[in-house]
Amino acid sequence: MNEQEFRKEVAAWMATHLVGRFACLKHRGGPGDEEAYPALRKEWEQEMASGGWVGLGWPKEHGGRDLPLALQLAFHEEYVRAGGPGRMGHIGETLTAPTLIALGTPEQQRRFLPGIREGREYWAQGYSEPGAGSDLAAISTRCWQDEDGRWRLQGQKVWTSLAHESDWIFVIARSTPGSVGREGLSFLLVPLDQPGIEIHPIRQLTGEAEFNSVFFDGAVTEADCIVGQPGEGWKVAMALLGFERGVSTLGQQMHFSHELQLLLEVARANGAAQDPAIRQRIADAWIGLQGLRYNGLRMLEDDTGSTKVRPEALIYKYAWSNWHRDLGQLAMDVIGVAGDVRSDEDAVRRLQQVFFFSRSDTIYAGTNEIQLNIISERGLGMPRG
Amino acid sequence: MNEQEFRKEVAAWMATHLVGRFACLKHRGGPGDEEAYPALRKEWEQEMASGGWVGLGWPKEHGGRDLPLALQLAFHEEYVRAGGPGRMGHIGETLTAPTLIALGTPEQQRRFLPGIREGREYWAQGYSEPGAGSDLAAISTRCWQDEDGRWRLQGQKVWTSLAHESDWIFVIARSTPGSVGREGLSFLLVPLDQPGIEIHPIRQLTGEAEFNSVFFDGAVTEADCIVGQPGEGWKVAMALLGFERGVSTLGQQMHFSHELQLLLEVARANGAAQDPAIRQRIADAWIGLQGLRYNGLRMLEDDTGSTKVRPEALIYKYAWSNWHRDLGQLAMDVIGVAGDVRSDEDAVRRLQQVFFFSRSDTIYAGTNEIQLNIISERGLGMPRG
Amino acid sequence: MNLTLSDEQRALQETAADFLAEQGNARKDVQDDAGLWAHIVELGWAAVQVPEELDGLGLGAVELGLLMEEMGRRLVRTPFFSTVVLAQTALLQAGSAHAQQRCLPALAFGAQAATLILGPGLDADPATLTVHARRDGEGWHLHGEAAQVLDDGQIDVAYVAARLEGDAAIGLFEVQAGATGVERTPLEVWDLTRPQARWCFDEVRVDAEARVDDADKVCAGLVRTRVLAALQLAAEQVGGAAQCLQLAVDYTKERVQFGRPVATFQAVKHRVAEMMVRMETARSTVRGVMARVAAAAESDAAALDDAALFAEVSAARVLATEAYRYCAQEAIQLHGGVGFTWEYDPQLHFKRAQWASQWLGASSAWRETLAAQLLDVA
Amino acid sequence: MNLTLSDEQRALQETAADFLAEQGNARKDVQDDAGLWAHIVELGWAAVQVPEELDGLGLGAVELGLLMEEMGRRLVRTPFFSTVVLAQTALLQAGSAHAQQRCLPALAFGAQAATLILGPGLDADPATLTVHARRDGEGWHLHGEAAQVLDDGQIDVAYVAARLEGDAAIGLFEVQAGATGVERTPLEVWDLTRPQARWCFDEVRVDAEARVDDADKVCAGLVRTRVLAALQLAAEQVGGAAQCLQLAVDYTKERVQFGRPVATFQAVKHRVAEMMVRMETARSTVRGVMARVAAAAESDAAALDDAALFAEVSAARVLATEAYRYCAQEAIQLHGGVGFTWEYDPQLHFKRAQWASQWLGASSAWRETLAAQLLDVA
Repeated sequence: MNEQEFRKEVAAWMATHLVGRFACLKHRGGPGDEEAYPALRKEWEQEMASGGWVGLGWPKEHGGRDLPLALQLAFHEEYVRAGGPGRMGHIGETLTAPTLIALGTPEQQRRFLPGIREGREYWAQGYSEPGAGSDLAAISTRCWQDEDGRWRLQGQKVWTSLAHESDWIFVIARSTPGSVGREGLSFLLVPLDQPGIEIHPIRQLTGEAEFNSVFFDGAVTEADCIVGQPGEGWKVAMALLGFERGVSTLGQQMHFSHELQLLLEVARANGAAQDPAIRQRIADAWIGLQGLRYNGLRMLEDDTGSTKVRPEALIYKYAWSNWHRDLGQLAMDVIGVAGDVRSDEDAVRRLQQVFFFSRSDTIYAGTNEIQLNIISERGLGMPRG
Repeated sequence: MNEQEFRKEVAAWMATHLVGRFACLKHRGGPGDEEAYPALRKEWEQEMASGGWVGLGWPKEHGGRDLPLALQLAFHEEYVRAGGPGRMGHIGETLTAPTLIALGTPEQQRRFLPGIREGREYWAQGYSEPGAGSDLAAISTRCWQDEDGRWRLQGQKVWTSLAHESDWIFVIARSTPGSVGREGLSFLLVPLDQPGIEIHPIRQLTGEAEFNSVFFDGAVTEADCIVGQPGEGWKVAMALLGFERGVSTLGQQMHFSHELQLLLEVARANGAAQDPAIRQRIADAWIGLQGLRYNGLRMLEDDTGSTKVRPEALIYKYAWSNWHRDLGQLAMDVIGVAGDVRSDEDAVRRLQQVFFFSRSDTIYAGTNEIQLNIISERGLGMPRG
Repeated sequence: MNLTLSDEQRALQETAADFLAEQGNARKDVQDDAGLWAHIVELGWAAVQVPEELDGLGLGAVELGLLMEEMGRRLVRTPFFSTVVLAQTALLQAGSAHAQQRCLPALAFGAQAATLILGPGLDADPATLTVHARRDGEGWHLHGEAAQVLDDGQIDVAYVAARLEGDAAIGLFEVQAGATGVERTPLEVWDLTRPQARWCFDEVRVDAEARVDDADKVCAGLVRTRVLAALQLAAEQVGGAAQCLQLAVDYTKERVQFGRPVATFQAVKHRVAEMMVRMETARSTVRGVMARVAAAAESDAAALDDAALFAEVSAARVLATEAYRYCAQEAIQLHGGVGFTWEYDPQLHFKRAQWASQWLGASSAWRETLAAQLLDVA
Repeated sequence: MNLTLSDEQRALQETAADFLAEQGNARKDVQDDAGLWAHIVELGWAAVQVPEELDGLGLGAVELGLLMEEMGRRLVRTPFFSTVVLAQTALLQAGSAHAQQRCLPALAFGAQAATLILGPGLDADPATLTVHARRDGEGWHLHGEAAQVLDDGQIDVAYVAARLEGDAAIGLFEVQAGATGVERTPLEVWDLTRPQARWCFDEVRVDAEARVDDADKVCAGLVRTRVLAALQLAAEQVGGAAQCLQLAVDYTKERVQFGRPVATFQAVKHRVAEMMVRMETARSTVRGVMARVAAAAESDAAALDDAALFAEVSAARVLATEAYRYCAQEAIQLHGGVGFTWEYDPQLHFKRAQWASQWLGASSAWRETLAAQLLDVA
């Protein structure tokens, strides 16, 4: 399919569907704004599903469209350009589904993929724990099998985004008592709506709560809700983290570009655009975004057959999270004293969210410090400390 | 003595003595410019000695003037303000002499202090080794006593500033065979002009060579040329490093201030002063210099009786060396394309020296990395790695 | 110049540190604020810079700065900043002798809490003032709106800089918070420790006595007020930065990751060291400039002219602003996941640091004015 | 847009890397330079961007950029940059068809080495030009001085942008290095790999044929030359930054301090990681912009207008400038004491990085022009 035509098709669909009752969703949702219209955004997921826009990269036998990377990227770009809201189904579509397609049983695929593709079932991610922030190997949530084979869980996960809006959670837990590190972990699929699970919101610095603590107190899931073999959870988790760095992160740059446009608007409107120091920093922000963009495009380079480390992939998380954090600071400096007050203006409100919420960017999914360790060890062969 | 009067006295003396054949020395010498007029600068040291300006802080019984800190500081400020040249006798006056006064024998004091005070004998510092840059405990230069008691040395010291212009060197060497770390070191005073010593210039990135490697091949010194007991060298060396952070470093800020003035001149002359980005950076440089200055003044606060760490002293080396390095970069950005060419203009030449030579500031006397270790451990009680 | 603190100054500092460690209220209920403020007044802190002849303690910038540093550390939420650092300073610098005698004792002894209204962000440039005054017989009518005023709801009075209609001049007016025509609307702010309100003046009538400025010095006096307030704000910023550093050090010593305390990682050690370098440099500068300002105030001969005062304060202010922003950001980062939560203190400092970076002039504006001094004269 | 290199491009890159690892000459004797240049010409590298109809290889920005990256890594000291990146590009962008046919083949096959003279630091703004041309019958007289010209002593010819007297226009003139009235004075430069000379023009007489520009496109063409040359310089900067990173990694793995390799210290690991982040971001951007420029050159439809080209190149250029300066500085620091010596390579890159940051526009100038595009239009 021709990319230009495909882009037009996406744009046309968005123009005719992100209207009416969905119009208020434009540019809403996403990290820092997840509390905006969650119910309506689930309906929007179903609207997208009926338009055929979920599972673009999945294989056809699993109900996907098997589109090449370039078109997946084009979709994300056009989606964001049109103001498409933050995706409620993101974790299911881009983490659970690829994991099940790669490593799940045929039964698991039949059971779970349709609910994800059709926007009926929503997923949360159970990785981090209070004692194991950036250190997955320190997981202490336990799981074991009852006599009937059903799995039980005991422990606590934190930083589970949108758990209170989700139906299922995938959990990495320790199945071999006494095991340490990467050994003895299992990867389970667990329904959230049950007596053994309590979800407590974590109030973040903005005062809102889009993360949760999830407490498992003898929570239960069926015997066949394990991905991979018992004890192989680390392998599954690592595979899943690989999918996380996939093509959908490129759509992120369109969000960033939108935020930068808002910043330019505010600067023009309030006169900050005349401040030479601000001008230099705005130019740098634009330049940094091009760096992220070309870095992302380089990730799409074909290197079939090569086993080399992809430096551009290795640096990406660190690069974007710090860029985004700096953008937030720049935005507040552009807004000036008025930034003290929670704003009703769309542009200012969004930029304030960026400033405060981007504080988490350099922490979750591997802190800056962990990222630099990984870059130096995998990218440059520096010895492990 | 009244400080204002004292300052006037210094200024008057400088105005009447830094003239004639000494006039060419104004603002010359010092780190990065040590190759300027070394012989004439030694004569200048003798001129200063006859004026009574050497050993201001030494006790009177050792030929000093026992002036309070505030007046010593005032002297350094007025000296630099008047364009006083970089001091050839610096190491002897501020390192060797205080060490001997505190820890030397009466014989050593009688033997060495007059030569220093009168500008007749010059000293070099033998600390760093090729295998022990910022790690004094890793010293491998050996020393031992002949049957007649004389000390012999074998090994290599590096980064000895002005060794080729000096008469004596103090050396820390390993006197207990097989000892490691801080144990078994001795602190020796060694004459440089002897067959057992070779001095090789180290060509630095500017193409000049104000540092040297000093090779000891059975070099010899008298039995009584040891400070402290054999094996106590570490204690002596640490005491000496304490003197190094003394009041004379405050004169350094006057040099910095002079350099910043040159930078302002160049910026005004070539139009860089109109560039808003440069203006912000120049303001920051000035601000940073005030930070150094007030930090230095805080070091002079009286805290008699307190055993607290002095944070301002702990951070000072790191703060000034990074400020100075940034000043060099700013200077080159102000100078622009013309900075490519070795300049004959005094201001531009000096600023080019700052740019290139300040690369060593963050390396010698404890690299940035070592400084940050020390600050975190001593200043904040962070655990040793 | 001697930066050594006197025994009295040390004692004041220690009292403040101890008292506020106990009573500092960023985490306390808003209901407790009035009690804290009363206690602070009782301790005499609101009287430090009021001259002895007006029943104050007659102390100076150094003492006030020591208090501000400790209050910044504990994120104290009282009308101290607006009453003492803003309103008192404005009266001292721009007020008539008569007004000083009438108003300062009440502010020094807590009979009144006050705020100051200048241009946005406390800009003292007359062109930025948004309130106008029209003469009406012996009195005045005030009209206009101040979009963001520091006002914690306990303010009794505002000192309002207003442009005089039909005249290029400006005046400083005392307006009761409850006066007819004054409408105060609390704003939903990010930094809850620094409450703000919008003040609308709808033809507010005040009498002749309410004009408190000395017409000959009001313009320069308000500029000087702004500079002196910025120096005190810098002290507060240093206190906040110091507390961020303390929080980061304490947390990383306790938190275990990869089987060892986070504080043992060299990268973490270097980050807290860098925080310390910036904070202590700012602290040295703030204290030094305060000593200089205090010395100048005591001796006419050593008095700082406006340009020199501005330059010195710009150094203190920019170093403090940047140190506080840096330390607050790093404190969040070094806390990892919990640094991002409402329950841990770094976010409180992060918001205060942002607030402080914008009021009384952003760093880039201070730098540009300083650059003009350094570069644009012959 | 696809950034994947073709097999031919990969082969060119590998050849260049291998050849220059062997022959790169920053540490070799100046006498060897002529031989290296001859060898480079033999490999066809000087012909890459010359169109096939002029006997060139007809390749584009991507291939030239790959070569520049490798040359930057090895700090090659030849007239390649001045001949190919400057002079050829100027002829391609601003030259008349006739002049292109006459001059480019000689530059492509090493019959001549050339340089380009614009304003200081290769500024293309006509107001900055320091050479003037006066019509004299059919020919011209050139007069003036260019203070710093890239000129390694092997240059045969310069293309000189000169202001036409009595006319607002400018012309591009071919001047033989040995022409009567041309005085070249080598300068004592810090970066010895990028030699410079002062060129004085004392009533230099050239004939009509020597005016090589197309008058309709000379102004825009020289601006475009500058932008395209900056992109190639960015590629060279990326190569230099990559080498600095390599030097730092290699050295810290070998160097032992405190009983262990320096590379095991976390602070050191984080510093090299930070170098890698900046270098690879710059590399991604330089390669991406080159692919975009190359694609635009092949298809008129996708052609970049001047503003878009400028914006894209500004990103590549600023990222590369800052990455190279940062990496060179860090390479010195991570080498400790020896990083400061003549004998170790970091200083060579440090000087080149400084040189490169000033020519063809400093970062702040690129940013300001970009900011005008972003902010000053409606």
